[in-house]
Amino acid sequence: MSAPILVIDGLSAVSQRDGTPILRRVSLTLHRGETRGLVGESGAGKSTIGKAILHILPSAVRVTAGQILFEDRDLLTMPSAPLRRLIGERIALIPQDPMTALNPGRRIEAQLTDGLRLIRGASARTARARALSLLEEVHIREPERVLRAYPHELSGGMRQRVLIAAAFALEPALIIADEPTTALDVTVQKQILRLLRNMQNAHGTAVLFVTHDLGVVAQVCDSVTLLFGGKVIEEGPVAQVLEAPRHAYARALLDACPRSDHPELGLRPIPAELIARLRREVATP
Amino acid sequence: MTDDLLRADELKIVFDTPRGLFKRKGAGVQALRGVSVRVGRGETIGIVGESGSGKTTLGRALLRLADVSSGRIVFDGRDITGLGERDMRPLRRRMQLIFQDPMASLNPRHTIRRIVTEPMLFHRVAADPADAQRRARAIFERFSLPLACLARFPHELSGGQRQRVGIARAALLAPDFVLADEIVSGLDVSTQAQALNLLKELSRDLGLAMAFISHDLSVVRAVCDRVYVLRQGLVVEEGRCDAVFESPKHPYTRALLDAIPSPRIDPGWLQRDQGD
Amino acid sequence: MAAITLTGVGVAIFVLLRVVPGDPIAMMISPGASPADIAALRAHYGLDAGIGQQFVVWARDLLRGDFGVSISLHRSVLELLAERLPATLELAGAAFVVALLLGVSVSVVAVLASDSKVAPLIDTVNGLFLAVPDFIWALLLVLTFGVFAPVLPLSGRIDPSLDTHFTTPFYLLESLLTLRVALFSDICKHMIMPTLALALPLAAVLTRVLKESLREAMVQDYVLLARLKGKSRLRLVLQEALRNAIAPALALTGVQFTFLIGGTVIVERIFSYPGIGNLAIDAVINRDLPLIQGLTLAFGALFILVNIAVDLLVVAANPRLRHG
Amino acid sequence: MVEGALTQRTDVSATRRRWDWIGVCVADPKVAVGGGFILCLCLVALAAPLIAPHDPLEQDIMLGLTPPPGFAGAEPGHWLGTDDLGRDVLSRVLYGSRVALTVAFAASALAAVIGSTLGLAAGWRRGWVDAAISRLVEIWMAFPPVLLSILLVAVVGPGVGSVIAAIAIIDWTRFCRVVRAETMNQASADYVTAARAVGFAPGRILMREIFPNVAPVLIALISLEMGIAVIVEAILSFVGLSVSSDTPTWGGMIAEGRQALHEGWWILAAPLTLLLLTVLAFNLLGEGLRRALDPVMRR
Repeated sequence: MSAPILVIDGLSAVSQRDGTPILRRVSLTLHRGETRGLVGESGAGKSTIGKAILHILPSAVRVTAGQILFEDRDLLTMPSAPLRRLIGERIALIPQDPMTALNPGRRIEAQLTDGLRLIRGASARTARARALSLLEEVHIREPERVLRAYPHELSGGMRQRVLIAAAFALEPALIIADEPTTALDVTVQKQILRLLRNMQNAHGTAVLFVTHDLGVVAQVCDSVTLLFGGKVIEEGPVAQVLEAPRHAYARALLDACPRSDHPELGLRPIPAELIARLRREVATP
Repeated sequence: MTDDLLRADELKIVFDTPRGLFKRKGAGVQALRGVSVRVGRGETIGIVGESGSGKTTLGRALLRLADVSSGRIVFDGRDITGLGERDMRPLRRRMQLIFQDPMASLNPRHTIRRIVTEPMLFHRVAADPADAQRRARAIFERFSLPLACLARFPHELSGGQRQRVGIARAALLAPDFVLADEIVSGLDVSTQAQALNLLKELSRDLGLAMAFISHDLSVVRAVCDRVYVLRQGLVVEEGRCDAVFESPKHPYTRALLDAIPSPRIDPGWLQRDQGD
Repeated sequence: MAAITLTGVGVAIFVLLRVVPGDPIAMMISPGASPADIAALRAHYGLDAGIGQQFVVWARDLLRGDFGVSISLHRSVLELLAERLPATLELAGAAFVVALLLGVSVSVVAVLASDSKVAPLIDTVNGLFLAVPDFIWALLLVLTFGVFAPVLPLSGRIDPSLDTHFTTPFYLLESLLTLRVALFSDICKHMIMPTLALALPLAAVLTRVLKESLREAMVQDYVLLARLKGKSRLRLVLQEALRNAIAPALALTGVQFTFLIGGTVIVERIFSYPGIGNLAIDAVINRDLPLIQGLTLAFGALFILVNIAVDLLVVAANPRLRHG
Repeated sequence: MVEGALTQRTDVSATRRRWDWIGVCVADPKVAVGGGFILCLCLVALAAPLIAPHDPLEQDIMLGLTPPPGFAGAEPGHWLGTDDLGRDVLSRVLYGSRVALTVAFAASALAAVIGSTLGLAAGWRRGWVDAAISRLVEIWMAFPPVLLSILLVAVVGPGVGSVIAAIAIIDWTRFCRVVRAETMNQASADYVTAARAVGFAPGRILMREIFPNVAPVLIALISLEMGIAVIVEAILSFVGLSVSSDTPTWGGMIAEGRQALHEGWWILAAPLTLLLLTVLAFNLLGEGLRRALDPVMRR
């Protein structure tokens, strides 16, 4: 395997307000072209990791220890100006809600070409040409018309395509996808997942895929990190974690999922004792 | 069938689009374009569809909380399509509703006690306040809700607790029919499983008929006997859950089913296309 | 819509002046007038006819552009309006511009400084400003610049000793366009205090609303994405957030601007500024019925025009409405 | 036995919680400061004859225009100086609070009753009721409020009663607009659908489900309206239309002070300061109450 593109080592974060830990010595490694699922229920800390990488943590959260090595540079200790440039150019974000991720007051063209013009210093004409080819790449019909459109004129699926196009605009090495399909209908979700995977294969991009849906993980991720209470509970290749989970919590979570293919298997509530035991386990260092 | 508890024939609903300052009156949006459903006694049906399919509108219409443009709704052998608010009142106890957003569906200024006991007193399900409280406490224990919750306000509860209070409020009226509108879509899988199991138990114990509205087919399959697949205001497929899920007939149903990612690894799934 | 409201205003003012207890003629006459005088006066103003007929006559004259003749000033009401309205328009317009500039810049600063200690300070000061109405501002300014730091003229629109030869009643605009600097600065000096008195409360309201909607916009995902592309905070506020935040603020400013127009009445009074507000108080005190009707109608029309203008602005600022 | 004990305990806590909001309100610093000031002012107004050092109408031409202590020519015993007729400014200001507060309480109560009744009706019934009321509000608001109040008082004749009536007739629209919007907002919430699904009658839903959620906004608005009423009364007295000139009012004193600005600034400064403080206090109280009465924001 190639050299890792992202190495997170012992990352810890606390809430400034009451000092409760949000991440507890999280470590993970991501290689070029790999998709790693970051799963857990609400409060597990999965999106905090993505935010820490992008340096967009809310002011109430503070990183207390650890390293985030991206292409061998520690993002946590880099000076601010080169850091901003590095993140802008090499790391992209696909956010959860396509409804709020596009500025309602600006045309698609302006939003799609922002990065090209600001970071690459591209001219309006080259940026526009690049935007057109990006829209074609994400299979948008009538890309000319879409460039002139405002976000409210596009459907949710179309907007998410535009956001994927924007994420790939600068050929980043890493994309952080924060629940990118949670707000979409299932049929649209599948199209978007496929599009993302195909784009990623074509460009060799690594993806950190934050989600709560184990089904999505099974179908699109290569490897997975399962979190509970800010701590890594289990991690490894998807096949191993989902088919032969080692930790009882991973098994229980799988059993709780409703299964349309095997209705007799799913929907078993996670035993309260297990949750209580996990809480204690996570809290002890 | 004669033992249907609730049936709706050829429901059509047209919403008027509001008139704006610079807009002429719109033609109206057809939310339902002729939908027929029936719910047998003690039966749980699923109503599935993607956004814009009209599933929530259908649910509200079944309970006479939205006005229908044409069609007929029959509850327990009685045509309730044109019934006034006053005549509906005695029937209201028998047809209850559980909401998607438990926070919005509980009055923020009332205590949980008031929220769950007032309907019982109103419909004389409970003889007096003490009786109502006794019943509320019994169901709270059954739902593993702390009794202290009764004296609290909705915002002081957790999301899962609020959802269970919503279920308790409906169940305490001992209804014949309950409409559950996307009640687990905001919950984590573990809480979701807990709420769904509670509902399944209830319907079995009380002989409740239920209509379960969801966008999530796996949830519907887990709790429903029969299912209606809605698309753009029309039923495209209906039938027993096993039949519909094992061998869907309509291409849209196939596409929907195929689009559900299963937690079991299926290497070809992502690139495979079905339906449409 | 506007026509209906304006008609409503006309009917309301007409009915108010005639149906409420108190004879309109009794408001005009001096004590000791003979019954014959009263009857003559009544006939002169057409008040001897039935109320319906009176209304028809009044409305017909209005549509012809005949607003009647002022009783106390013995001049055509229309003429008086043409002379005084521009003064009020200049004052209200200046106040609006000042309020807009103040409101937008304070909001932008507040959002830029939202993590620092300056933000709560701005919030507190703005909270205080929100509570203080134009009447109190005007008097506080009078007290400050009239007594403690007497550098500004306390009343009027222009220094009477200056060469004042104007071809239009828009003194401020005309002196600016004809580049008469001394005159322009004198007019500005006269306008500073009344303008501030009117602008400060409006600026405070605007700041509160704009600041909130800016803060709301700043946490949206689209701002986050733009931030990741390396935009500075100032550019995030101006390019990404402001255009979406301005629409609700504008909509509210419309209502508030009509309050501002209402505020000119008392502010003009305090500064003896020769606008329609000051004129209106005199008209009421002198019980000048035709003048009151004309002025009220002018205020009503102004209110409606402002509302229409704001509706158009809100639509222009929001692409979602623009494309219907 | 166990069950009885349980009932009792939860009931006790419920009663306690029902009155909790008073404690929460008083604990809010804005309510404490604003409400405290208003309370003091009320006491001063009631006790004016007892605490005022002089008769507010007593003239003494020999002692005209004396400044407050600390300035050249000050006269002992006149803590805020005297006006051009030699009347004690402090005593006049104290007596002036009586008119101000009477108008504030009566006018805002009246405006609140009219406005919120119409606002509830418009927001709940919608349809033609809403269309008619909304249009009425729009027409009403086309009149500059100050001009309209002057007009009303001029037509009806001066006096505290007509000032109160004029303010209520003008300012009900404030209540109507806010209550209508808030009622509509609440009526679209799921808990109202839940109440409809239970079968509660529309009147009961409006009064017992919706109104408690509208009430905090209404209470805050009443407090703000009191501040506005004080100002409007001052404006009317300033123009000379409020009460007869031998009753001291803040507005009347301000008018006198504006005339004698260069001879005695304190004649303007004293009532203006008190007016400003009163308005700020009502605003502070309103804002604090809005926050304290919100069950989701408190805690």
